[in-house]
Amino acid sequence: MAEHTLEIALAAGVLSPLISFWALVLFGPKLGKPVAGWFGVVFGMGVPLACATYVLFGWMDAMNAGESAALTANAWRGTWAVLGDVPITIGVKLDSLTVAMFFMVTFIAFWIFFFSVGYMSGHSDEVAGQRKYWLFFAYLSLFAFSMLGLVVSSSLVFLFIFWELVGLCSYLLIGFYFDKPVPQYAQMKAFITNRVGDFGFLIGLMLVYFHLGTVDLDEAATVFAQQAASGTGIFASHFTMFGWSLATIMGVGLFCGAMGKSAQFPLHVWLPDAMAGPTPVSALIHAATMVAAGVYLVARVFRLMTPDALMFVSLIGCLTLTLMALVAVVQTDIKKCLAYSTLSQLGYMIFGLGSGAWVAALFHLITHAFFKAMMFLGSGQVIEGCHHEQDMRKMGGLWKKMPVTCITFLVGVLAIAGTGIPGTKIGLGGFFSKDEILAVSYARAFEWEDPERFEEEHHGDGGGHAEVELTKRVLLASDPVQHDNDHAETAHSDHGTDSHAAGVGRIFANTPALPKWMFYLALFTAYITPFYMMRAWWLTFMGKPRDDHVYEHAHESPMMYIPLAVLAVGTVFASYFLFRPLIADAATAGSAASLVMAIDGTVHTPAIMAAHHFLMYGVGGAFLVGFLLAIAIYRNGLAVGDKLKRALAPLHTLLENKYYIDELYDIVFVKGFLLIAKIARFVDTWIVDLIVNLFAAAAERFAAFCGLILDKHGVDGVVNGVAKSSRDFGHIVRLPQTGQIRHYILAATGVATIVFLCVLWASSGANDVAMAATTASLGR
Amino acid sequence: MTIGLTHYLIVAAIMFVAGLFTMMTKRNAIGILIGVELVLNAATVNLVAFDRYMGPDRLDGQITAIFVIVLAAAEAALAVGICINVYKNLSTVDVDRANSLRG
Amino acid sequence: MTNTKHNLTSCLLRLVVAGGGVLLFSSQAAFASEASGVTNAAAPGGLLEAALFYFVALVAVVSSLGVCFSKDIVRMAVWLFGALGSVAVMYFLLAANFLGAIQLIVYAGGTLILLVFGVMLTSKSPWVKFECPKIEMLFAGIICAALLGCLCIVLTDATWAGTMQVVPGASVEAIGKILITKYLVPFEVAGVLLMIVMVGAAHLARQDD
Amino acid sequence: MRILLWKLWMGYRIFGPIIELLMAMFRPFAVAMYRMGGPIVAQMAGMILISAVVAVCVGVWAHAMLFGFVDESILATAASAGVELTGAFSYVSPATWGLTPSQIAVQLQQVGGVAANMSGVAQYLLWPVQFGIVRDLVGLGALMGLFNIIPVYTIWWERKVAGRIQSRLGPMRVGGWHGWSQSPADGIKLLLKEDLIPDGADAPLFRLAPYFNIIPSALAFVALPFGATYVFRELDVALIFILGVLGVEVLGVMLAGWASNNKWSVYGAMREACQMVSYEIPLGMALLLPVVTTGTLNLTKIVDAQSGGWFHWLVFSSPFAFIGFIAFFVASLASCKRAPFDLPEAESELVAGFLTEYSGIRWSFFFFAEYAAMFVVCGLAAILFLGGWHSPLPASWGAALGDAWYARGVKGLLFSGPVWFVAKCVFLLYVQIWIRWTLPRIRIDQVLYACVQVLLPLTMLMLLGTTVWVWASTSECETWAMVTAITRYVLGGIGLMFAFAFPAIAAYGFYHRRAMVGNLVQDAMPGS
Repeated sequence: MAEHTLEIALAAGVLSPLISFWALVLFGPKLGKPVAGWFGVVFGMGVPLACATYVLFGWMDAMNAGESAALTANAWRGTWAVLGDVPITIGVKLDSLTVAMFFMVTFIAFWIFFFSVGYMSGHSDEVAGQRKYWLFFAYLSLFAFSMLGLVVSSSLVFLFIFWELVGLCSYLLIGFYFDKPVPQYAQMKAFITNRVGDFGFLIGLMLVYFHLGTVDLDEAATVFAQQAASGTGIFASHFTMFGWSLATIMGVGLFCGAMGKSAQFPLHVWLPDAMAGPTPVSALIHAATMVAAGVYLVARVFRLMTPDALMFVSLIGCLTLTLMALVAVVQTDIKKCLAYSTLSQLGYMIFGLGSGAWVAALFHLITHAFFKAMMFLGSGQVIEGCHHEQDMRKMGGLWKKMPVTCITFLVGVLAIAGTGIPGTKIGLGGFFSKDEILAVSYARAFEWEDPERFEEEHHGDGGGHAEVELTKRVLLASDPVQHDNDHAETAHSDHGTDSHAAGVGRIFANTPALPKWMFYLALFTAYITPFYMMRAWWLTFMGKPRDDHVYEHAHESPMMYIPLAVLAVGTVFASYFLFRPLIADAATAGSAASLVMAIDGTVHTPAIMAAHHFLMYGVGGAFLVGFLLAIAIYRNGLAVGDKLKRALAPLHTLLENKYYIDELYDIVFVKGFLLIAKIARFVDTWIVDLIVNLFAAAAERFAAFCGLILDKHGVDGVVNGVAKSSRDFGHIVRLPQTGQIRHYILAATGVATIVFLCVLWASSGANDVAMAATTASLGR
Repeated sequence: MTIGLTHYLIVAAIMFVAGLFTMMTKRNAIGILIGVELVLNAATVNLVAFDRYMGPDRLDGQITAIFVIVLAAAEAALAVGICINVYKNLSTVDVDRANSLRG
Repeated sequence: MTNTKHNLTSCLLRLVVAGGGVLLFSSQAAFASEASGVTNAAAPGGLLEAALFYFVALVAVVSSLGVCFSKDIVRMAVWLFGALGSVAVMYFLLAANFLGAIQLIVYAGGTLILLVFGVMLTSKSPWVKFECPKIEMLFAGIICAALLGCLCIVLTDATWAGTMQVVPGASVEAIGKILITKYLVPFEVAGVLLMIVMVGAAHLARQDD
Repeated sequence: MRILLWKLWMGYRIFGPIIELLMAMFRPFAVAMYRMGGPIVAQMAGMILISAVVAVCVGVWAHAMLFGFVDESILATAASAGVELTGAFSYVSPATWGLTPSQIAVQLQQVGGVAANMSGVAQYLLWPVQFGIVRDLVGLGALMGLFNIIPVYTIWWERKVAGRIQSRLGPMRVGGWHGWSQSPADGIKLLLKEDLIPDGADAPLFRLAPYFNIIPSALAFVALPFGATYVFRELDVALIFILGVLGVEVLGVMLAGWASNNKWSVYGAMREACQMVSYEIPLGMALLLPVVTTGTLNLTKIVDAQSGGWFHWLVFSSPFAFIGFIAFFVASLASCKRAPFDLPEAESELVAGFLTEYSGIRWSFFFFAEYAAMFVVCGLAAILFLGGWHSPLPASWGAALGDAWYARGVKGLLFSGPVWFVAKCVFLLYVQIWIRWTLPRIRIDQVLYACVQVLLPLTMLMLLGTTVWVWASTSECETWAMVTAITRYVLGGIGLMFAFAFPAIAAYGFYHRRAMVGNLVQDAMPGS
């Protein structure tokens, strides 16, 4: 294979959507309604998909031939600019993860573009007529460009640039129906919330720039590992915040970006609201790709994470996955329900990464992208077919009208629920990925108490297996600050095991039970997920029609269900055999030389085996439990559900209002400002004014007393005299203030000249003059 | 006949003073602008001359001169825009008439 | 017939002047070629350079004074062109070829046109003149003369701390390189500034609704 | 000093009248000569014109060859003496390296292959050519000559082409063969015309304005290379120097419009200012394409980068350069005030725009400037995009000829020389004229629209594309090299197609000219 061919193909795949964007912006109106859409499909995504396919096969060949490592090492990169001493690199990150992500994004996005042609043909004229049609595809193309750019960037700076571009596209697309108020607020909310996260990202980026001195991902990781080993650079800093060292803050900062984009717990509020955008956008951006960018970022900066930072990641992921799954249970809007499910699944991924399940989290990302995109498209189909009815309570029995949608949606439900036969290798995507995340977190929670034993098991047991190499941890050193503190306590330091003991981190070291609780929460959610998904499916497609009007209109169109079918097939087949090996391959480099440990769930160490056994009995049947529960409750419509709702009224209200987080933000941030303003106003009105008024009243009385007697006769004369003289003086003083710029210049130059003359005068002798002039001129 | 640094500096000084004089005595806003351009040019001549005679192997003077030229161009564009706006409001570019903010 | 005679001779004379301008310019360009690394027999400090410098300095000084003392704003602009053009030639003499060309493009081809354009847009009748009070002229004259005197005294007496060696002129490439390495941040800031100015100028020049 | 001034003054007092007297005597003499020589010239006119053109070509070629030879001699002699002279050599003053006639003779025999007995005269003839002042004088003469001849004959040619396009003959009477001396005759007429200055005009500015136009366009020739060694001054910033001096022309037009104290003139001036200030930007951006590709502002080096024949011309180097060339040509039309951008003059709307009040020689100065500027921008286009003075023939054919003196001659004439440069310029000039007499003038808002919304984004895009292209070409990747090669040949093929189609269509039109008269041309074209 010729050198750099794959990079060129990747670059072509990235640039083609950009060309499509410009072409649509410039010539969109001329292309007209269906043509602009097809143009977007072909150039915005068709070409990248072709490139991605080529790259995928090329990469597979290279992997089989054992050339992939060389290709990764030789991947093109150059210096874009040098800022200070730090080169700002630009380049292509060519490894299995990129290839897999690139293919996943292009494949899903292609079918969503395809779907959009059908979807927008009915929707585009709602706002600004034909104009919006091509604009939609232009935005989609720009999004594709930025997302693909994000995936292939090898430098953090370019990753950040594309990251922001992605955010911009999200903003533009959420508010696509800009004449309605809801999308406007939703787009602002998304944008502002993302900025909060990006601020953290920027802080992390600056720390990387200043302390690691490079912005290239690989180089940064190398430098980070070196600094960790030698305790220099960022590890030499004794700055701490919340008990975190600077290195941890760097990791947390970088993760903050992911928190915004992947909508993790405190910043998750924008994602459900973003469902106000067109459905293909929800499917593409807010389910499959953009939100996955955060997970991708965490995977990429995994090597820059300290154990403390990773624990934070894990905690955030765990909170998100549990809380959002519970909210999903009570949602009645079909898209909102999917949105909360997405949040929960993203929480799974982040939790997985935080627990060290690098492979499993990314694998889950890809499987999730397939089935969630498909479900969103299915919901789009339903909404479109039911005349923009989004309330599941008004649907029901749609399987007769929309068989393909119904079946594909069911496939998605099964996949997300993790359907499969426990103990075998038969199952849908979610079955493998979620199981692996849980297994790794189990191993992590229960085995890490005794890291030495874990180490022995990992190394001693699987010495012969090549795969064990994946699970290596080069360093488990914690922060040097931590190191110093613990040094006195843990005397044995020969093998670096003291730092192993501190591996959980400084804050979290005080809460050893935390990983276990997080594992239990994730386990619990594994039971909830099938329940709410089956609830959504059942309410929508099964049972009796609950609203005749909606039912009458329901229909499906081939333009829109072809992508559904394709993605369903992809969900069923492609994932485990295609993507799992690719990501496992990427894990070698992706987590090499990191301070934290990446654990491959398929490696059959005793710990992982134990986890698998536990899970097989613990959650193997979870999907059945959830399904049956959902069917039992909603079999005959909403009656049972309503009863339950009344029975659990407080809980239901809490969940229905999403834990009042939006209200909390409103109270703290919006109302807080208003409150401050009100307090200020109160102070002004009642205290300051009162004092002033009191003084005024007193003065008035006093003046009334004095004025008639003293003022008229004695004081006036004096005052008028003073006033007149001061007025005259004022006139004199005002004279130079002519308002004429030339007078000011005149005055300034005059003064400068006089000073100059004085200096010349003061320095006697030619040499002194010269010296004075020289120093004055040169500023020495 | 050797031309040294001082020669350039004196020419620049004359231009500088001429520019100042222009700024002091013109009532036309654009006239003042022309004076400013003259002053800036005098400054750049100084910069380049110092660069030539005093800066071995360094281009600081020339680069600074380039930035000055850039700033001067930007300033001229804005100032002409302001002049045109003043003209729109007052029907003249006489700076003596533009005294609404006078104290 | 007398009229035509006058025409013919004056035109021929002017053609000769134009040719002389070309010659002068070309001879100065000979120095400028030093910057491109070409060996040059007429080293700096030679007679031709001195002659050219004095000529250009004369033009610069006369033009500057013309700017000061002309009443008509368009004539001021023309005098300014004289000053700017001679400064450009001075840059060539100082082996700053790039700056010279930039000066021609930006000042003579851009800024000056803008100024004249501004004049045309803002004068009601061609010969409107605003005169400054005589007393101010007097003050300004005294101050400027004093300042110039001081400057000249200092400049002629000064001994400079530098090497006073004529350094070889830099090539365009060197300027370009230093501009995007050492001076990258100012360069970007200048770019942002130009952007802001563009927006600002467009805003100022908008039509009132 | 006073004595010197006094001497000068006295000299003028004495010689001034004598010169004027001589000129007054010369005038009837010239008329008589013209009356006598006129019939002869009229009969032989075609011959004279053609032979003059050939003579100019050969002269230019021989001139360039001669200079090149002397340069080589200096280099060779210096090398044999162990001194290394570097850099462009054509106008280096020989104060350090002067050759003696005998050294030249040696070089003639060694390098030129001239027999010893033949070099006797040549060595003394060649000796002065090595001195900068001699070269400058020769070059100055050539420059002034060119600067006079180019506008005069372009005007004549334009009138002929305009006539043909409008199905008439154009000037036919003055000078015989196709009215070839129409323009010189017009020039004499303009010289003799009264020099009017309108009442209320700003007289000094009115007089000054034409010089602001004509001197910059003459200055542009200073840095414009006609051949590898045939450049008056080789500047390292030649490109932006030319751009800068051409930009000064606007000032002349604006002053002319302003000083005329005429409404139409001011309108013309304002339009010129608007148009030029906007079009300089896309023009400059398009100029940057070759600069980015070759990495230099030196025109000679830019041409050197394009040597090797048709497919190595920069216009074919990338699709961006191809489109950029077209954008450059359009912007250059606007910067020369040529139709369809001739708004400053706009005879049908503004009488004659800024030229309204001008007459006589001043009026013709503007025209000289305009046509000279046309030539300069065509020259820039040829240098930057069309390979300058290199012929389209592959350089390897030239290399096969060897190195003898006659081979050099053939190479200078056929492969690389000023003749080719002039030919390319003349072709582009023809395209400009052709466009002027084919396209209608567009409105000022359309002009600005075309600049700001079409040309500017286009050139920016092309600049970006070229940058990426060049940057990609530095990667030394085989696949990319293949891509560039294919692009080069595809674009070159398209160009070649045009190059063959152009004369073919012209020949077809000429053959069917009778059928086309009185018809729309497209009715008479094949396939209609």
